[in-house]
Amino acid sequence: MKRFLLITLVMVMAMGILFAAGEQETGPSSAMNKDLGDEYYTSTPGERTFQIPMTGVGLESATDVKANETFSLACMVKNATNPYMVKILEGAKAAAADLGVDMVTLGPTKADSIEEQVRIVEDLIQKGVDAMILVPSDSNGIMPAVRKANQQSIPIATIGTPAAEPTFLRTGVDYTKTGVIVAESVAEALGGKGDVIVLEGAPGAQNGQERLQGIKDEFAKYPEINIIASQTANWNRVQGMQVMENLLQRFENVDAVIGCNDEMAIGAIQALKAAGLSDVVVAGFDANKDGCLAIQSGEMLISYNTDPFGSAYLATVYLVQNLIDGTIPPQYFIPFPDKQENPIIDKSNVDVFMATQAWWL
Amino acid sequence: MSEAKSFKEKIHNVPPVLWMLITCIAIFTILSPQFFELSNFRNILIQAAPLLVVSIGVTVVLLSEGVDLSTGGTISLTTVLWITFLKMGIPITVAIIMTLIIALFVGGVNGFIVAKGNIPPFIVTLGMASITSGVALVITQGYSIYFFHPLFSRIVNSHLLYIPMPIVIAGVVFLVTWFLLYRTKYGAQVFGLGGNPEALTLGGINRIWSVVRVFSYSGLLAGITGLILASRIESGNPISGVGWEFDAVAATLIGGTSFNEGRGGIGGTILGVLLLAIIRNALNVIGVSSMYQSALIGSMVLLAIIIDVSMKNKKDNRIETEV
Amino acid sequence: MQNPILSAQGISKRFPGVQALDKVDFDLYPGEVHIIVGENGAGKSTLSKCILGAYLPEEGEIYIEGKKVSIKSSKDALGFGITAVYQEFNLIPYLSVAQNIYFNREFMSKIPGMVDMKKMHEEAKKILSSLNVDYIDTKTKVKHLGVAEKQMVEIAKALSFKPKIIIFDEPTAPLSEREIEAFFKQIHKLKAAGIAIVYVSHRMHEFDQIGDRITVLRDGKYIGTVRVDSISDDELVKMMVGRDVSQVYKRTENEHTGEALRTENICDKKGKVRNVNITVNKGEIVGLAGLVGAGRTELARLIYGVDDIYKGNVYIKGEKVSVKSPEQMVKLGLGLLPEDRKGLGLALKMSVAWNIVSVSLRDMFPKLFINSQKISDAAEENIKELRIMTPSPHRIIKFLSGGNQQKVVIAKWLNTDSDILIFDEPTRGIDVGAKMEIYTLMDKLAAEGKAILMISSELQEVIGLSDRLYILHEGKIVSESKRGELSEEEIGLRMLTVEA
Amino acid sequence: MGKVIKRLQNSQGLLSLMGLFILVLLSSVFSDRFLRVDNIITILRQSSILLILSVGLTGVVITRGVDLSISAIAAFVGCTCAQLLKAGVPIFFVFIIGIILGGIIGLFNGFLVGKLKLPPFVATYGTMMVVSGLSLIMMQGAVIYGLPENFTWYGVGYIGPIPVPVVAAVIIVGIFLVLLKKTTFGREIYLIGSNHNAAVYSAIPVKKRIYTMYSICGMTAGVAGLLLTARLNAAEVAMGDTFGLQTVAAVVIGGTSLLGGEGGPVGTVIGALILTIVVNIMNLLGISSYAQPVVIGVVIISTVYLDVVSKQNRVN
Repeated sequence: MKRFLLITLVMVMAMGILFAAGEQETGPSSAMNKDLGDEYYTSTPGERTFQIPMTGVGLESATDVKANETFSLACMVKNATNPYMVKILEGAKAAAADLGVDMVTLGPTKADSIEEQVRIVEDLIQKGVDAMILVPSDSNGIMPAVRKANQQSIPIATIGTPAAEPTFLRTGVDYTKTGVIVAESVAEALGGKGDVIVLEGAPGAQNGQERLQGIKDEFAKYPEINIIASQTANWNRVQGMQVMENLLQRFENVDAVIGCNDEMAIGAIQALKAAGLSDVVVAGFDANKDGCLAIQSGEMLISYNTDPFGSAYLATVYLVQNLIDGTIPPQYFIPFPDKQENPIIDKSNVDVFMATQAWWL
Repeated sequence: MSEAKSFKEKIHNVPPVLWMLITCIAIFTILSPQFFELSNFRNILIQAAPLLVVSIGVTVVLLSEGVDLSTGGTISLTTVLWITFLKMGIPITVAIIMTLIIALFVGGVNGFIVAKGNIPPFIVTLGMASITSGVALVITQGYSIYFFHPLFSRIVNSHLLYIPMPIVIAGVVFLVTWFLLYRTKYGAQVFGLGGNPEALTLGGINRIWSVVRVFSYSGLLAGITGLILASRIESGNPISGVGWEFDAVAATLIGGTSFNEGRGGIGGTILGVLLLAIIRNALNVIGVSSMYQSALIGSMVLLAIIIDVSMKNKKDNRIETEV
Repeated sequence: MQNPILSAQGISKRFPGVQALDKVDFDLYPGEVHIIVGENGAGKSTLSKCILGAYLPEEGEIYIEGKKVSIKSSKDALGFGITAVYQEFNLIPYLSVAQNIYFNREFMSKIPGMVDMKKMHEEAKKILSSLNVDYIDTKTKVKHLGVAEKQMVEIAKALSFKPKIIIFDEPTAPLSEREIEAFFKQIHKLKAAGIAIVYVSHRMHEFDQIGDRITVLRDGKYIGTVRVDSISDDELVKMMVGRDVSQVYKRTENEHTGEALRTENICDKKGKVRNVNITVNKGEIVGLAGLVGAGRTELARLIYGVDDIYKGNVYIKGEKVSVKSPEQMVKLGLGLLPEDRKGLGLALKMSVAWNIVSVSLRDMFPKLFINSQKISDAAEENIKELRIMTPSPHRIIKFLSGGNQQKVVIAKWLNTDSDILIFDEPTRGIDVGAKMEIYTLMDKLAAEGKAILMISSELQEVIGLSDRLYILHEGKIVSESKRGELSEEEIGLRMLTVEA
Repeated sequence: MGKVIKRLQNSQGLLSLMGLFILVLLSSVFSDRFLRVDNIITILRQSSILLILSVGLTGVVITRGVDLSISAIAAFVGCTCAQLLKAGVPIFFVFIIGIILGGIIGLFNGFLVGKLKLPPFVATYGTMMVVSGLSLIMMQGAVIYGLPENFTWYGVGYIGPIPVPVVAAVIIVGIFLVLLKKTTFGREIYLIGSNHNAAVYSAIPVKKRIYTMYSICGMTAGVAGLLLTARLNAAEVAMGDTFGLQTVAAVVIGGTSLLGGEGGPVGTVIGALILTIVVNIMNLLGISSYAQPVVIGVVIISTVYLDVVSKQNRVN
């Protein structure tokens, strides 16, 4: 046993030394975006003051841009199981078809695996794509891959979760901000006081954590609003329902539930219905079909349209524009949908949204 | 024994996975010109390195007639612990050693419970996977924690004599394991555990410690994998190891190591890992949509194992007739 | 004469329900081969295990070279220079021959922790060549060796300890005749080198060739120690079984009416069974003798449909059948009681009752649903009929003695309406009393008109019970004889060679 | 009375039953909400689908196998059937098709294990990947919502005060109890698991039984998938992921040995309840969802440890 310990210890040491050995690599190159100045990156998300090269939102998205040669693009999302992610892929494909370019759509086979995402980007570089749309599972985790792409001067657009260092473009929504907006509406509906339950996204998922942060930050402004429980339900309707069922056993009084996506919110609604509670305020995110139906029927208060389809469409258009003539977007983060597109869905606009702006059929 | 027969023998002894590997490379090359490029093979090797490290540990466990499903959890935990230690300002070498010792300990606990209570390793390591990944989540509170150290890029991007560092690390692990397995008495004990535990007791060996050694080695290698992964994603991610345990077991089985009698070895595992890495890489390079990838990879894994098992059965019959 | 190197006095060992050893004396001199005989269950293995430190006797003393010692583990035994070659091999399949010989005693090289493989192979080679088996490559994995070669590796392993005493437990059981001869040469060599040998066996014809003295045990009791050259086989058997052989094998006279089972030139794929023609008639017990490896069990497996027939035909009650599976053969009225009771005959985790009904279950309950009471009743009946010693039909069968387990295997088939039964080594590893009961039962079955094919290594058993006897040698039938036609010696000779 | 005690002592599930009892006791001490009727109904409802999956698995584990693909089968069947429902196929046929579909996939597993002699672990893992891949291809990432109400009744409805899935689970457990303990098929399954070779020599058609057992396991997975879909009023590819290896844990906690030949559905019921109650009480106590897997892991290991050790003691 002693000798075995010795051997392992030596191995541990050797690994330490091995890791510490080797040559220094030159730092990450960001040659592409060098000359754009600070304000390009620091521009805060807000109301857009410029025109974007596309019209419409959701499935109505369209553009006048046409590619002058068949560029090869790729779109990589976090997983292939979540309809939200699949809509991003569809948006990218639709845009590619409209623009006349090739689009490869990929995602890790193990849902949300950042390491596999890095691998996929490496493989795409190997494949020789001209530009990429990424939905990183994690801002920092994706960086090594982003740096490699930068070295090859492949422009990268991110949707939702950005890479830790600015890339060619970031679009989609700012998760923290969506959290703030929805929480604000819920606080308003509660009259500034009440007990709230939050259903979080998958553990380890950055976008979920950011959204949660936004919600917490906003509620911190209301001393009489308590987040009585905040539990993960893995973005998933089943778990949303089960967690909610359990929480209802624990708490006599619940005034509001925020699901960090509509799926979990709907799961919660099902649990609430089963428990015979009908006056609980429920809010969600993404404005997916069931979410909208729930808003229509009054079961849900509000959702935030995060338009995966349109976001991917926009990202594709910007990338192709850049490939055609080197156009740089006016700012690094172009939020989409922004106030112009009216992303906050409640009873007042849900019918219009479902008729003309939805990202689903 | 004539020359001709020994050649035939050699052909028979080539692990089936090698044929599969060659076939796959041929098919993928036809399907995509970018696949058969030196830079892509280098890419594949670098990508395969972490899986190889953890699979070697799992192979050792399988040779001892165990199974380790906790490696994924250990990997997640290691990435988180290492980065947490670094954030606390602990010097990097010390942090590495501390992290690896914890990984070793996790494996040791697995082994101890398995051997002491005679509990199926399947369920013990399953429970341990739940515990370790839970601890990783508790430490990070669900976030992925970011830290940068210049060593990270050295681990993933630098070269030693033109060989990329991840491959060097995997190579070192392979060689060390090879020596441990085939040149020390501990290695002989691994085969003993798998092939004839009775012989171990008669040889005056404490079976419990043997099992503990085997599992802690697997834990250690999962830890090293975690370090490579953390360097690759420059962060501690509480879900980074999800699914690795199954990949490692699959690679090992594809490589010809079987669940009983201590048959197999780490050489085959290299081939198994390469096969998995090549399939994944090629599907991406060819641009097969992720929708189809899961089903394709699953079928390939099944096919590889069906071929391996049926060829082994045939071979067994052949040997029996020669007796 | 010298002093004994080992002397055991008044050794007693109890197991739950059995007095395995009852005040047994035993002594051993350097350079002698001391045979321990006794029927199965007489305590032979228990005695050797006590000497080896695997069991701790409750009573009695062991002296080594005159000093009283206490042997608590195999490690202690090795310290006193005692080692063993086990009946069940203790080799590790995927290690090389050299690694197996020096398992956990590897030669260390100068680099700490590393094994000096070169030296290990050299030393292993030396031992193997001293045994005249240089053809075994020390680098081969044991898995790929034949049974005899494995045996040699076991012996080499034992010798590598440089022992003073080696215990052999049924060493020739897995060997072919040629290999046995070579093996005996090794024994003589070891004797000449002054090593004391304990030789546990029941193969009486071997004793003259190698033994010096014989100690007889019966039912755990010490019966006596005799010199090999001073006792006849009959006397020895009498010592072993405690009564006359003629009483043991009693057969009822009955008529053999019509053919029940017949094979026509059947062969298997591996060449272990070649063109075998046998016939078993109703009401007849047919013996099938032959050495281990002669193809007896393989033949049974072919007829029973476990293995695929390569060539030839099987006729059941005169009708040709194409053998597909045991299910089909059972439907046709054939049953097989396998040789390896624990491995093939019984579900050890399950109760006596479930084991008893395992074959007949679907006949008892053709409508899928079972009735536990009916099963218990059926089992009770069998238990009573066969005098199976068990506290209840629900006892887990693992805890029954070998003889009772074998009775359960028989009971399994009594519940079916099989009229052809193949008994493969029906009395292996069970005590004398149970043996007699099983013989009586077989006789009764034959009298009822069932056809029985009995495979056995115990010659007396075959001779005593069979109406007709086939002898199998290397997969071929070399002799067919009626009851009493051949003497034991003649049969023994025919088992070994084709001529004579 | 003495007979009952004796039988209990011999029963494999005694320890897990005690574990369950202690767990319930502790839970009711820790939280006064635990023993309320609606909480108990919640627990039953939550455990019902896990239970249906695990009971099917129990049969396979008794043959000394394992089936890692059941949650993938459930998801696949759920997705397929949701599409069929959307296409207007009558509910009755959808149920039949779903169960048959599950059975076919199970049969494929049985073929890999029984005929090709693959280790069940890896064979069913491969099937899992293939089946979930097929679901992905079929669904193209979509989620199907808004199923007919007479279908969702099977998931959310009540029969008297008892939720329908609970009733379904009870019926299926009952069927398995009879199947495994009271039929020739069941006893042969135990024999096969206890000693595969002895089963061959006892003229049991081992391969056929293995095919059948895996098929039945696939069918129950199909039923679980249908009920899950009805309960969610939706079908998506990842809906089985929640159950994953929990099913194996439930079976093993319930005292069914991975080495085959022992255990049974009753133990699995206890196992599934233990797992569900542990999560329920942690939620009632407000334990962070990050810490929950740690507790679950400890529960799994310690329950199985105690179970195995007590069995060994009983033997000695």
